Amino acid sequence: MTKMEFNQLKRIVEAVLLAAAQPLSLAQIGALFTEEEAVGHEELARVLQSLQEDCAGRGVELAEVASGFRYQVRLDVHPWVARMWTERPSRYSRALLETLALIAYRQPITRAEIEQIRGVTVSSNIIKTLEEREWVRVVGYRDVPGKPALFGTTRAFLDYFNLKSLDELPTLAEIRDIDDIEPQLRFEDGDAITARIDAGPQDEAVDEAGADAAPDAGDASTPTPDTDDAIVVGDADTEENRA
Amino acid sequence: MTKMEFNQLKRIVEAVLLAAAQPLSLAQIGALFTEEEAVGHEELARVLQSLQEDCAGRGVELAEVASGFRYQVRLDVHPWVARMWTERPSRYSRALLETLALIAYRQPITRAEIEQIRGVTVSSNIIKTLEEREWVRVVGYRDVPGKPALFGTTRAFLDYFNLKSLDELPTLAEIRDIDDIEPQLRFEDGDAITARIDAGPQDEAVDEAGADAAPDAGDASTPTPDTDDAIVVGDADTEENRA
Amino acid sequence: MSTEPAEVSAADAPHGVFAPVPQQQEMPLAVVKGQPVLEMPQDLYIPPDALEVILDAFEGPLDLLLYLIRRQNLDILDIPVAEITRQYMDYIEMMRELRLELAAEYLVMAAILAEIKSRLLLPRPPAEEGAEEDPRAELVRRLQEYERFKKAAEDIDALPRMERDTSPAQAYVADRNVIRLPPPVEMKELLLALKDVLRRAELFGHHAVKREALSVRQRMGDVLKTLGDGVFHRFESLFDVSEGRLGVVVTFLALLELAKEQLIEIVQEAPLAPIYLKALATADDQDGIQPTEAHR
Repeated sequence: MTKMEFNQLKRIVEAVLLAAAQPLSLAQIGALFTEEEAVGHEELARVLQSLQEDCAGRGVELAEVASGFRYQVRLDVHPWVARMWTERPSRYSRALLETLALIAYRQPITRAEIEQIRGVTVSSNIIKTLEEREWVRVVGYRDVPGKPALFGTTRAFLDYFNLKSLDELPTLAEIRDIDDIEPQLRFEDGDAITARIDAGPQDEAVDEAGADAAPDAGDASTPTPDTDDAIVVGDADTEENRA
Repeated sequence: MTKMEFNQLKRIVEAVLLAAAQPLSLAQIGALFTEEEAVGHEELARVLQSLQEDCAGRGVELAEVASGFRYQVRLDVHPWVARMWTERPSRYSRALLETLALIAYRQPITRAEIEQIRGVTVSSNIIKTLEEREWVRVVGYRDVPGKPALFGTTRAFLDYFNLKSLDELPTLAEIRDIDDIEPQLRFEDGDAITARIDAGPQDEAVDEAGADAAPDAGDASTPTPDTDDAIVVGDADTEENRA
Repeated sequence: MSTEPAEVSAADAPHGVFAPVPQQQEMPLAVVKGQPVLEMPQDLYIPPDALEVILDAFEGPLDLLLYLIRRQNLDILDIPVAEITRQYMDYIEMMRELRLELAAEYLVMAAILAEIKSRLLLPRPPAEEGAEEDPRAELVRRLQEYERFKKAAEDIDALPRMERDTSPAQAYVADRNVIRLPPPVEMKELLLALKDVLRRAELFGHHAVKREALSVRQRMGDVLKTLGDGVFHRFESLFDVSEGRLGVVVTFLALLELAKEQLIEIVQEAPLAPIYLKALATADDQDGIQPTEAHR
């Protein structure tokens, strides 16, 4: 190989920097070329400068940090990039939902009163979670020994559920008539809920792939004509397990 | 945030793709935007196309594989990138590649069916390696005694080999019917054959016969897949062990 | 770009003790003691270690057969069975003599070849000429089937692949911390939870049938919050006349309810004197010291 052209050098250096897991120094980049390729440090510096200029207006930049050069995501687009690592929310426990419901309908109410109605202890974590979410707050204290806190719901609670006031909460009579047959809302049926939650955007993609994986189109000599009957486990199941 | 400008969208998508550890589907990229940002899939597709065009002449390209889009080093500059790593990429034994090919083209397929076509036992190591690489997985079980597992390829397999779908696999050679040729049922005189064989491939008569043969007859006489690599003593063994 | 390692090509490979290089460009079959083996030796003498390598190089009897056929540029559809069988048997015999571990499949193939050969040798009645299937047909089919996947394996191996031919391009991201979103809750879930707990508490049957004045409860909370500072507030200050008559009534009911629940204290020192209210308990009330206020 003879002396390398500037543009070819640029292509290589860009690829090398984007494939490297960490920043590369001028010396490290230079070491990738043979003697015949004759790549000097001044030339490399010019290449790097040119690559930096190419990043103008783009979502990434070629930055020089202590240990060398690296491509990095520009700060102003980071918020979108960060959304990639948003964890899918889990599910609140039934105990939490019951506690929240009792606070909403029986406020102001103490923890002991909630426990009395529910018949079980209310964990501090539940109250803490509800307070952190700013759905409930302490509205006062009951004048009994220990001065227990009285909990009530907040404006944020009303806002989240699109209510103008607590008036708009369904009456208890209406609640009694709520149809709780819908499986995905039945709290007993934890699996159904999980399945619904899991059906995020990534699963769409998985389904697409399943369609792509059509076996052997156009090949007439498949030895397994009855595959449809023979396959016991469906595609979706395995995808699910892998996820 | 209101409707997003095309250029801003491009900056974000480029950054997102370069930040992601794996290919991203259109749906996955789309899910990063809020409703108010109003980023439609058609617009995203245009953005991706524009980003692809921007890669012209550069050292990286925006490739579309089975599970989505990813930036990757262009093949022609990869040799320099590879110099960064001391470890050589793994080579795969013929046994492994043949097994993989059978699963890819004939999926869903059982191990026994693979063995029938290859004429030899498929070692458990090969299946294990293929599964560990997440190139193949059990997609079901055939409803015959023993309920043998049916294997299929995964999206990771397509991604690894730069394929969008199984359709893009190289086409399989045709099977020719034996009836297509002049029936030569009479068993030739043994001596005559010997004479012909002894003449070797340089013999003109044989060359003519060679013209009838499959187009790849010329290089088919090497039993190794990597025709450009000699088999070093013990190489097959190590490949096998590694598999 | 001569970046690839130098390849040993058939042309410049030394060939001494082994058979002459065939015309077609054949890559070394094996390297034994540094010497490339370019062709399967034609005579019966094969160095033992070479044979081992050769045997390793074959992916089974079909592969060996294909090799024997392709080496001679023969059409797979028209195999000279007698000759191929003889060559095949030679290999098998050599392997046995060398006590190489021979996969059973090789012997099965030997039997198949012998059977085909014998069927071809048998004279067939002229009447059935053409009607009977060529005894080689099944073997030819298997050979072809194997060969197409052997080729497919080579094709797959030739596809540009990660690690060997390309690498993913990635940029550095300053902050890869995972964002955790709080779980979503639907109103219906909340109501079902309530329904459930009320059913358990058997509250439906007793006194929960009437429509609850929920706004009174909300106002109770609001009043308590106002009184949360622990000081006395004038009765009138708790009303907002802009809310109209209904608002006043709701506040009044809330005050009565709070008094009934002993959450507030209502004080009037003399008839028609100002009424003051204060919460009976507050957060900074734990030591029992009531804050004193001037306007009392």
